[in-house]
Amino acid sequence: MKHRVSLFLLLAVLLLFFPQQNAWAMHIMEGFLPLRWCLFWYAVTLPFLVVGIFSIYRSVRANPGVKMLLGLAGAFAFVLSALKLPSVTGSCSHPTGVGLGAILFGPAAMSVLGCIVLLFQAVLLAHGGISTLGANTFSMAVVGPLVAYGLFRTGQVLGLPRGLSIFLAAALGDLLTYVTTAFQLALAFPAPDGGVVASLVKFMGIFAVTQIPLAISEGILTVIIFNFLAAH
Amino acid sequence: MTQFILEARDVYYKYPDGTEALQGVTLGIPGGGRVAVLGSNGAGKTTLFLHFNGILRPLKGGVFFAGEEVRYDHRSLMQLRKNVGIVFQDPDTQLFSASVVQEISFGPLNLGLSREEVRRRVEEAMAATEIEDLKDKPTHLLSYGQKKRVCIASILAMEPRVLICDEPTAGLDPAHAARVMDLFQRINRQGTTVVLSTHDVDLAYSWADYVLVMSRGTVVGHGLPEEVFRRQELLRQADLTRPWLVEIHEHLYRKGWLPAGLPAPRTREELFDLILTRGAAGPGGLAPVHIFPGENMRPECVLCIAGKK
Amino acid sequence: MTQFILEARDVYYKYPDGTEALQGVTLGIPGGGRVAVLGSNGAGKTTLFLHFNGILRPLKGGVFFAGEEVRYDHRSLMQLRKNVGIVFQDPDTQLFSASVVQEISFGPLNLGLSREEVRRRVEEAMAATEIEDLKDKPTHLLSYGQKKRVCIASILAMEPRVLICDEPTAGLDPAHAARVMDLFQRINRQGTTVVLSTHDVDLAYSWADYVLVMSRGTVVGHGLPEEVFRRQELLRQADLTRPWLVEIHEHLYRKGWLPAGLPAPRTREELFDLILTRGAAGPGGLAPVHIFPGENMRPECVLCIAGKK
Amino acid sequence: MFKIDQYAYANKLRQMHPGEKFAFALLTMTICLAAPVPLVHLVVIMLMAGMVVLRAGIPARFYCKLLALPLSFLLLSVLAVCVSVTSHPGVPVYGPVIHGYAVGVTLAGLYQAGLILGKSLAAVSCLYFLSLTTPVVEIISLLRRLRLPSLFLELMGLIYRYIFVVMETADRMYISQSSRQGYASLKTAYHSLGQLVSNLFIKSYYRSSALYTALSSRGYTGDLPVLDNSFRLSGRNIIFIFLVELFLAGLAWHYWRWPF
Repeated sequence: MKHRVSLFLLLAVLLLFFPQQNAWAMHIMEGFLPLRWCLFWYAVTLPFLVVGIFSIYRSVRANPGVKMLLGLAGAFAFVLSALKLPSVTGSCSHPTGVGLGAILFGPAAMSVLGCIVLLFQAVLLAHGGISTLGANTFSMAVVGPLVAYGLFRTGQVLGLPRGLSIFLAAALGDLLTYVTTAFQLALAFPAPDGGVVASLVKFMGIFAVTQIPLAISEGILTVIIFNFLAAH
Repeated sequence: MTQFILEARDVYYKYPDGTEALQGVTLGIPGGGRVAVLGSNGAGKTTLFLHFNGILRPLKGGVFFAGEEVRYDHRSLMQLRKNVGIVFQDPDTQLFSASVVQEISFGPLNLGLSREEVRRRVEEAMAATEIEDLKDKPTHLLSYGQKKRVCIASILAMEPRVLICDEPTAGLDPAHAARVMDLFQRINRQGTTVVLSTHDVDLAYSWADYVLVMSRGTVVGHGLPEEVFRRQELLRQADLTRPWLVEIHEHLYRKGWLPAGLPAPRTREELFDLILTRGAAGPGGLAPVHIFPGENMRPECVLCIAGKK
Repeated sequence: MTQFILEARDVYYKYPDGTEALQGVTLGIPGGGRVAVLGSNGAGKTTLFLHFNGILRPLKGGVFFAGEEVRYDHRSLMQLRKNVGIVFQDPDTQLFSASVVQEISFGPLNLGLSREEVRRRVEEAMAATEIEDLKDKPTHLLSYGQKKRVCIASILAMEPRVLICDEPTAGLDPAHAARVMDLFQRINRQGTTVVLSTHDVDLAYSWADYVLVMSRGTVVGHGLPEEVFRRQELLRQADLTRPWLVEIHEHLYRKGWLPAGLPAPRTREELFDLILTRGAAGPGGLAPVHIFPGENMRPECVLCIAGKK
Repeated sequence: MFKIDQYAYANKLRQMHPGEKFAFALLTMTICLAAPVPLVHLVVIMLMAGMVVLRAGIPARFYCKLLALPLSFLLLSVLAVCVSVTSHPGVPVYGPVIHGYAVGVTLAGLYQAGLILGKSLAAVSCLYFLSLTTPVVEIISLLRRLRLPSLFLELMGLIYRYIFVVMETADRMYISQSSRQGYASLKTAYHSLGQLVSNLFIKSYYRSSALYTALSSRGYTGDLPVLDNSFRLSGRNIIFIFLVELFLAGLAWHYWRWPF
């Protein structure tokens, strides 16, 4: 274990010299996953999208204005992810909006909106990709929102202070998104010695340094946003 | 150089999307003045203002505040933004806070002032813009004209030496527009330099004491309003029209109804006064004061009197 | 009653937030007319327009199209929206598609027309608004004025009998505003009733053939422009000013420089023409045509000739 | 606002049928992903660069910058792939030994990393070809012809349209805040950004209801039917695409496992 720690430190030092750290590193880029894993994650994500589309379809039937609301919400989510977030480490990064979106719109709608937003990030900003869209949608628009929404609801049920449950939902939703990404990468590229588990440790180690402060930043920001929203 | 509080010297700017917004702008804003920057949509007015506040940095050339070139380090920017305040065109994108008081205190608090000082400034700014009664209202429930005044108050509270206002009367009805222009008059009288952009030539002509005309990213003309607005070719080039007052005065004067040697009137009232008292006199001579028929007389009577004269 | 294509009879409306936007509005829009609805910010112009299109339903009173009261069932609404099109003030809240062609085709497709017919209408609307060259551009790369014309085209393509436009010239510089007004002139000449709201009295005076003045949720005056704009008390009440042309004409006429019996000029050109040809004639008599000194003469010469006259 | 988007509307391949561009990009990408053949990847990178720069007329400098964009993710991830930690002395590892564990790079790891690097760049080139030459509007029209759910596509269209509007609003808010010193320190920056985001959300909400009103006045009752631009299929292009894909597939087949 000790050795793992020293490896972690080694990589941490390496990363400090690395110029660009941002949340977009969480998107698996085009062509990075082998074809069979691309198809696998598309297949895994599809049911969630279908459920999301049907749930939206029902809402639009009841109130046609929901379509415009979701359109603006998706645009808002995209813009949010393009904002510069001042990070506690001093560098700049981008909020994911995973927690915020999940709490505001619910996880079902978020799967569809998230998928579209990720597609536009690939096409307009060259972050992520088409072949990896399934995998990225799964981590950012399925797992993240589900975790965030679940935590927020649990916090409400347990009677935690609202600020704390929002913070936990946003920060952990963010963090689990990244864990999922690391898991996807580890599955696709198991280490020759130690297999998937060793590989997972490596990927987590590399991204943890950047993602933990980011998750905290995003948690704080989400709490601030909800305070303002409550004031309006 | 020293009489200019703000200066741009050969400023070039190109937006990341490739639009060449400023192409060698050189101009000076006289301290304490009432300056109108005229130009059609897309002439570069807003881009220029963003340079005056240090939001944009020129690709080439320099911006000077009170004779000193703006360096783009933290301290220099703090200093500049404290002294130059911008009111943007769309009030909706400027108001964030839940209440008017919070909104106005945003700028002063960022300057790191004490709570008492901030409170004093907020109250003063609200008094100047006559919005004390809106104090606790949420900003999104205000009318357009009220929002506009809250925006101006939020800049005034920073007590800038130069107040820049982008299209202050756009979207306002005549009565509200007049109130806003009155407010600028008062602010200017207290020593603040006021710069505003507009495409309303009548408004600029009546209000400003110095006029800059922009077209396609450069300054194509500047000077006193009565000089600038006489240059038809310049106005045409900048897609502007001539102010009513200038046109009508010129026509009356050409026709011989108004004497030469008098300055062109700057307001409607001045013009009508001129017509009333000076009209139809010989060139240069003093016009006799007519006994003017009152508003309540029937038009025929007016005609008879006028006809007999 | 039958001469009105749109009518509101004693319409009351209150927004869910409690704002009483319309308080007993009764008015009629003459078919085939060019109607300007004037009023300050918050007078209720936009709320009224939303009633004409069936978006809002009056709490009390009724809206009539072509003499028939609007019922708020699906068929009646579709019928109304087919015949009455609204161009909203902010193009960004109206354009939902990034493609100009898609945007314009949306309305006609909702009318259940065939694809060929829709394509024909889209092309006609683009030709009428002179935006054929924008066909391949996305709406987010268009200028404000271009977006505005796309909005107008998207309504024109529905071939409505009444075209309503909310503040068509707000935010446009004089050159672009003139182009938009020209467009409305052409649309009207083809038989479409055009209604627009504005607080630009000069524009309304020059363009409209019927004027409605609103203030605080009611209609406070209506009639021919030359009548309405003579009523100073009415304009003051509605926070409006008098048009330049009316003021200057009245002053010149009172002074006796312009003869009576002639209609007030409706455009700048008409006024200047009047000054040139009719000025200083006796009451009622035909003015002699003066040989007018050209623009190139020195002012002194002009004065001499004019003075000697 | 986004350079890629601007080029999509103004490039020399704008009038080519979007279906042809779409098929060309996706088929090539699939071959790249399926074939672990560095030569194929290299050929595709060159081919796409040629198509984008020479045929579509995108400036080479801009294209190079774009290619460098994903490098930070790529290098990080590739590092994770090729660095191994092992306690088995048999595996040749180049790197320091810490407490009996060798931390370093194996030859196989290095090869795998190189392969991923090439493959990713090739796939990214295909993505760039599509996004630099084909406007999003046309891609959505194409997906409509491919019978994707219309609700999904309508949402795509709305989101795409309003990304630009919301972005501009956010931009203006940011400028207005920074002109009032809103981002002068970390504390005020968090405060300002929080205000910005919540305000942006509220604005977006109001905008959505204004949009609903405007569309209702044009007869909206739940569907957003639109007319698509029509393009002409070109026989020459189809043959070209067919031949290129055939060539790439053949190359992949022949050099499978090359050079080891």
